[in-house]
Amino acid sequence: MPSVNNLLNRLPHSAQVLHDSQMSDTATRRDEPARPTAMPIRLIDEKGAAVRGKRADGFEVPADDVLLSLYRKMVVARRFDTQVTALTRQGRLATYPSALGQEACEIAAVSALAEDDWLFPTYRDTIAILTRGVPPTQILSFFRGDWHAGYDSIEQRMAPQATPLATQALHAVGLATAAKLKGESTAALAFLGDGSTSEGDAHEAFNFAAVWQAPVVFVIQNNQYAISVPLSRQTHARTLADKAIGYGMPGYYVDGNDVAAMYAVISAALDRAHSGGGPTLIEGITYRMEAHTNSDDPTRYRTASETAEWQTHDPIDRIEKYLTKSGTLTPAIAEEITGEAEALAATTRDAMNETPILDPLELFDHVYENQRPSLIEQREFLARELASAESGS
Amino acid sequence: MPSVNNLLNRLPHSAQVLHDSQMSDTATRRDEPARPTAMPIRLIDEKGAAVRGKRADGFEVPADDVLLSLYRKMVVARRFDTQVTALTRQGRLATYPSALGQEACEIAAVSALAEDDWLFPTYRDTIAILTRGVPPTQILSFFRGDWHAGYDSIEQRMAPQATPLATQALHAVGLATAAKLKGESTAALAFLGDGSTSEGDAHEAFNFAAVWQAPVVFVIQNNQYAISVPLSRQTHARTLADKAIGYGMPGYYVDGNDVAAMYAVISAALDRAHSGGGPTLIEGITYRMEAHTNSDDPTRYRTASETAEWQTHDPIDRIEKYLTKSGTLTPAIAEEITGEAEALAATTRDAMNETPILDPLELFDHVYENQRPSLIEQREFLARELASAESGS
Amino acid sequence: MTMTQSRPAAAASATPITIAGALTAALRDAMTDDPNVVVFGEDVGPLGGVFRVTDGLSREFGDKRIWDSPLAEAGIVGTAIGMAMYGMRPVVEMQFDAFSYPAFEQITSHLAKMHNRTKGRITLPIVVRIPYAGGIGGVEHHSDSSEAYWTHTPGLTVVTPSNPSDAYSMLREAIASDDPVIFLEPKSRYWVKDDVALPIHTLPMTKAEVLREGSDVTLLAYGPTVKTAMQAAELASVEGLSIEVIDLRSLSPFDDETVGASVRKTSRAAIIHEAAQFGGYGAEVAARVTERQFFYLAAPILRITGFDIPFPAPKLEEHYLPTAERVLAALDTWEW
Amino acid sequence: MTMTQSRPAAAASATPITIAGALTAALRDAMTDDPNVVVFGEDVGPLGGVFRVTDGLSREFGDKRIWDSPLAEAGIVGTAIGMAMYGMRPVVEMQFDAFSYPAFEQITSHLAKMHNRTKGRITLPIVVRIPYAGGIGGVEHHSDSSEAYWTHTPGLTVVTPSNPSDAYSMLREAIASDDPVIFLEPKSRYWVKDDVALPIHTLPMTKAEVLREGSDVTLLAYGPTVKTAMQAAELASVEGLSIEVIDLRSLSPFDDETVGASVRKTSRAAIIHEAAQFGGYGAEVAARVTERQFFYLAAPILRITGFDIPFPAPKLEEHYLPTAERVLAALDTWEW
Ligand SMILES: Cc1ncc(C[n+]2csc(CCOP(=O)(O)OP(=O)(O)O)c2C)c(N)n1
Ligand SMILES: Cc1ncc(C[n+]2csc(CCOP(=O)(O)OP(=O)(O)O)c2C)c(N)n1
Ligand SMILES: [Mg+2]
Ligand SMILES: [Mg+2]
Repeated sequence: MPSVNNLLNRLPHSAQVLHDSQMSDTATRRDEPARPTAMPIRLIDEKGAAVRGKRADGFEVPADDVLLSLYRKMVVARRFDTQVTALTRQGRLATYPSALGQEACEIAAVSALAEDDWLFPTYRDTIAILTRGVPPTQILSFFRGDWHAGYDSIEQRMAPQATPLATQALHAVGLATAAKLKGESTAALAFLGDGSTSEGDAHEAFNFAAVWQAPVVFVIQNNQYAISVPLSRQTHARTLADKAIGYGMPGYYVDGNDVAAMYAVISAALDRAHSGGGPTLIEGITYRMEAHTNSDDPTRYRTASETAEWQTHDPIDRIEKYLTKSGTLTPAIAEEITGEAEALAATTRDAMNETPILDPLELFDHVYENQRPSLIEQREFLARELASAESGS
Repeated sequence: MPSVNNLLNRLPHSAQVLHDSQMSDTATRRDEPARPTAMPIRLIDEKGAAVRGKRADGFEVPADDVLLSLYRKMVVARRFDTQVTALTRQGRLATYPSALGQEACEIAAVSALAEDDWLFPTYRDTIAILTRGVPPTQILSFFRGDWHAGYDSIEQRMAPQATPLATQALHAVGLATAAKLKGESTAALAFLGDGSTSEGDAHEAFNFAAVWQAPVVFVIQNNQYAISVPLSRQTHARTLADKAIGYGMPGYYVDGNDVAAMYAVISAALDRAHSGGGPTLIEGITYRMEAHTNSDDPTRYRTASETAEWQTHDPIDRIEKYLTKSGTLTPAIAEEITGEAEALAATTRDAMNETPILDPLELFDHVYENQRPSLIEQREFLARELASAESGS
Repeated sequence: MTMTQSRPAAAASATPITIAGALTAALRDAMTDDPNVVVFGEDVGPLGGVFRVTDGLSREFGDKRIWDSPLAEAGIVGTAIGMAMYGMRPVVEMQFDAFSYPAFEQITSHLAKMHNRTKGRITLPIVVRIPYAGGIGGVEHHSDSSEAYWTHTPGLTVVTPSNPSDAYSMLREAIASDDPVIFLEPKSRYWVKDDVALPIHTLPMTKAEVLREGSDVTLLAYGPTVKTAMQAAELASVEGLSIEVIDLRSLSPFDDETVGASVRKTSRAAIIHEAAQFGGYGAEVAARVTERQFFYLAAPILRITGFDIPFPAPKLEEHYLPTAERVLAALDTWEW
Repeated sequence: MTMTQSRPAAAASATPITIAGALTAALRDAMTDDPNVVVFGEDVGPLGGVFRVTDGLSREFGDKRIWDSPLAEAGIVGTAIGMAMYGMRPVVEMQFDAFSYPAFEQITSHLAKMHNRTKGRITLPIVVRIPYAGGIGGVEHHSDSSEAYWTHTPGLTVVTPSNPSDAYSMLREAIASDDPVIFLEPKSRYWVKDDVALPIHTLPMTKAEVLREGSDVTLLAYGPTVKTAMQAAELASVEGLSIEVIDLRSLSPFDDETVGASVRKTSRAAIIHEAAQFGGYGAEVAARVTERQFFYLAAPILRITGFDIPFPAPKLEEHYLPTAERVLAALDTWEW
């Protein structure tokens, strides 16, 4: 059983560094964790061509069947996302933070996970949860406002979607550490937004993960904005991936609209996690094409031309081009995928057009595992009130 | 008037980085902030010899008169520190966290400050406050337990000593930013311990400082322990100074027992701060020779031989050797300094042997600037209680 | 909403204004009057805040006076403290109630204590604006009522307006105060309109206000529940019950005088709030009013509050929030 | 300290043990019984914690079961939550009361709410140990009583032992509970000794205990003030006043039954705590007991508490802390 405090590859204690003033400047450099590259790692460019050489940083384009599967999921997920945005505009949901434009990050991450791995999503990552197999109604009951969490976290190995920013990153580190302590190979993957990296909890999560060498992968979806606030007001660093250096963990700066690159880098990080290699920090450069949520007004803080420009870097476009060129994506398959996407959209519409039956008395039933008398009293109070409203009407 | 959000030297927006896949790997590298060196910067070694070349990282040994002044303050401060530790053992003070062994960091930092600059000290940094000119009684009233803060923070331009770890770093950033907004050249210097860098507030302070380009200098005194917890349980990074990279600010890894190096690096950082160059993160490698506080038992977590080993890197020894060799430190001057130190120790003893007269009713007088009726009532309650105890006895 | 008699009748230039609009006006006027007033927080700049309370100020004053900070609440409060130490008067925004919790240590251990620990040498004239409470169908963490955490913390002043006039006047007073003020904005009431002529000075922010006079019961409310109390009073009057409604306005300090006088007159009182009941603000109100007026009370002080559960999801919040009907039903439980 | 009649007389093997020692024993036994129990926090490893509550456990169980975490309280609670999601039962330590504040968001927004938001699918069997309150001459931030912050937060269970037997029994029960428990340890009482035979099972941790029977007044106390209450009762008995002393033990839930029965008997009650009075735990006690027992009460419930000021510096804390004399003086303010 590995020890949480058995630190691998520790540097010589700084005391020792001090002792030997004859030491050469490089003598203390060890095999350092991978540092983020100068340019974002990219495997497939906007024209659908494979990228090799330095820009690929040693990573390889995944096989066509893997890419086709990623493509399929992205298309389906996007259709779902636009459907949910539409339903929200129609008032079916209380709110919906769209991931339109971020499909490469979302789908790559969730597809790279092993079955036993855990995902720690935010409010932004609904399509990742969908892609991992949760039925739309269960996911959307949160945004519809039925209850706070709609799917079975334990069964699905996915935490409820986190709203308080960066808090979930610590949960991921804890869970990964527990797995490590139990000698199991489960890893955890936590999504974070660019803005969330400013929170103290993000720092504590990165640091605990590195010190405990927890099998966790942090995927920062740098979609350029935290609501209205651009990245330049969030950090002065060259990249968010550079933060990895300050924790002594590997960091990767990746083209987040390139699903091949995201998948390759995240898979490698998960491999490392599964085999005791500790945590990884990955930044995917992407863009939120939609408003922050339906109640946001992006015209107040960004230009239409900026959004249009990003449209040319669409994550689905380029993989579509690549797979079409390679002959893997045939018109027949494309049609089949569209059919799948439309079917899901229809199911989702139908599900959201139903009015859920909610029991207000359930409000009192889950506050504690050990129910307390005062809550039973309050439950009875509400029951009486509901009954008298019923009889009164 | 400079704008807080007018970000200097911003990198090209990551969107642009994405656009041009033809860009070479190095094209996006700008003039990056100084990165921490491989070995701690050192200007004077343990034998009292000047260090040149790479190890000095371009810094130069300060002039002899500066060094002599630093030496004098270190000797006086150490005498004060040992005196206070002794008084604490005798029960005169409630607690005292000694800075024995950390004099180079403490004195270099406080000596590098301009008169208008602000210092944000922790409980550990009593000797820095002393060296900046606060009378012993005013400083020690905190540790004696008279009141929470004993000196006039506004007049002295020093915040009260902070106990909640890393919180003061944010105050320093705020104050420095206010000065910048007002167009004044005031800078702030915040001390932090190695352990405190793990707190979320440290991260937020570093990040706000970098984004706002605040004129602030963070001096981390890496004394190897947070109470009993060694640095290896606090970070997995090569150095704490490396954290600077993740914030896009200059970082310096310095021999914290070399007062010349600490003074040179901090002075340069303050120069930068005074002239609009933004924040700096400095790590000084040092060692706490005493227990964490008088109620700590270091034998539980470190060996006597480790402490003895560090004794050979004593910060006063080497500067003494250097100045003696150079002829600047004559026996006469040494004697004079000892006299000064002993005089201060005597004053301190005398002061702490007096019993302060405290007015319990003052407890109610400073909670608010606008006094409220309920506190006047409570004050009267205590006044009556005190009066009846008096008359009862 | 019936306005109090003590509030001046709308002047000739009175125009309809919302609570949000009144807050914007207060910020604008304070920023105009004093160059040391600065505003920062998450999305308060070009966006104007998620509730648009800072709408237009960024264009008007520029980014040396109002700007978007990095996304970190401890950082926001912590840097505000440093700025105040250097003579500024920061007004910061926590985007939603529950997102003030990361700043809890900075607020309780520093903001609240700095004046006391330095014997007043350092004053922290800081306003922490917090949109609070429910009623807008927000998902989890967007509807908390956090007032009891702040009111239990010595050193803080905690106030909450319930109408546009007070929103303006109290925010101006909070910004002008040399004590740190937690300024709770009832988010479900942001869009309530009154005819108001700005600038307006209402009662001092530390005073409660009798909004409606009555002789049988004193209903104490604040922020979002003031409307509930007024509705209940209206309904009750039909049944011949005369209810006095007091808008507490200031949660810390508590206006013992105004409330005491009312309770001595009516001999019955109830307090209404959205927060959970256990250890909620109503506990202090009930305890202190009982302590002081015990022999005037004909019945125990009632607390009509949220249940002792986390704030519900949007579709269930109607069952949680105190309503006028629930208030009246509660008054019925007294033996009369 | 007079022990209650309901506690079994010390068995043959009873030995003198402190609260700190009893807590250590409880941790040791829980760790022995269940491999999922892990302990971490600041300095809990080789040092054994600054109060030595984890003394020796690191040597005994090794660093896979108990270890020093990085110095960050949100990190400690946040990672404990993740561990609990994977089947562990973490017991974490906040080094001093005020240093739990950085963890406030993790505690209120996650630890307290996870069970509810997942309809019980995720349980968080986590114990957050917090040494609290004053009386040890600690410098600022080392003597806070934070209980009211936690008891107002639905989803948390909050308990506090006042003697070695309860320290052992309640900590075992807290660790065994599937609900998150804030376990408040009265730091000024760590070194109080009783003769106890471990392991011991006292009352369930959610029940209050009548420590001393009496007929004239009910004194409610918890943690550090239980001793104060017992002393006051002793002094009062000399003057012929018969005081019943109840150790609340559980702050949330509150044992209405035990307290109600006592107050109906005595018709007078007072609550003693160190925390500031305004919005303190005593407010809830006074409010709820008054609500339920109003017509049995001969006088308002008294709150004998700290003042509404930040906890004083060491040399002045004696004037802040409630004493037996202050309790008796307060009882004298009642009209009898
Ligand atoms: C602790 C906390 N503070 C503030 C908020 C309000 N808020 C919700 S989303 C958001 C922006 C988040 O930006 P980012 O992390 O980049 O994620 P994105 O929404 O872009 O995916 C803010 C400020 C919150 N949810 N939690
Ligand atoms: C927020 C907070 N958590 C915990 C503590 C308790 N504590 C006081 S000093 C200390 C260790 C600090 O270590 P470091 O930052 O390295 O400073 P040093 O004492 O070595 O100078 C701890 C844990 C505290 N004061 N504040
Ligand atoms: Mg973002
Ligand atoms: Mg240290």
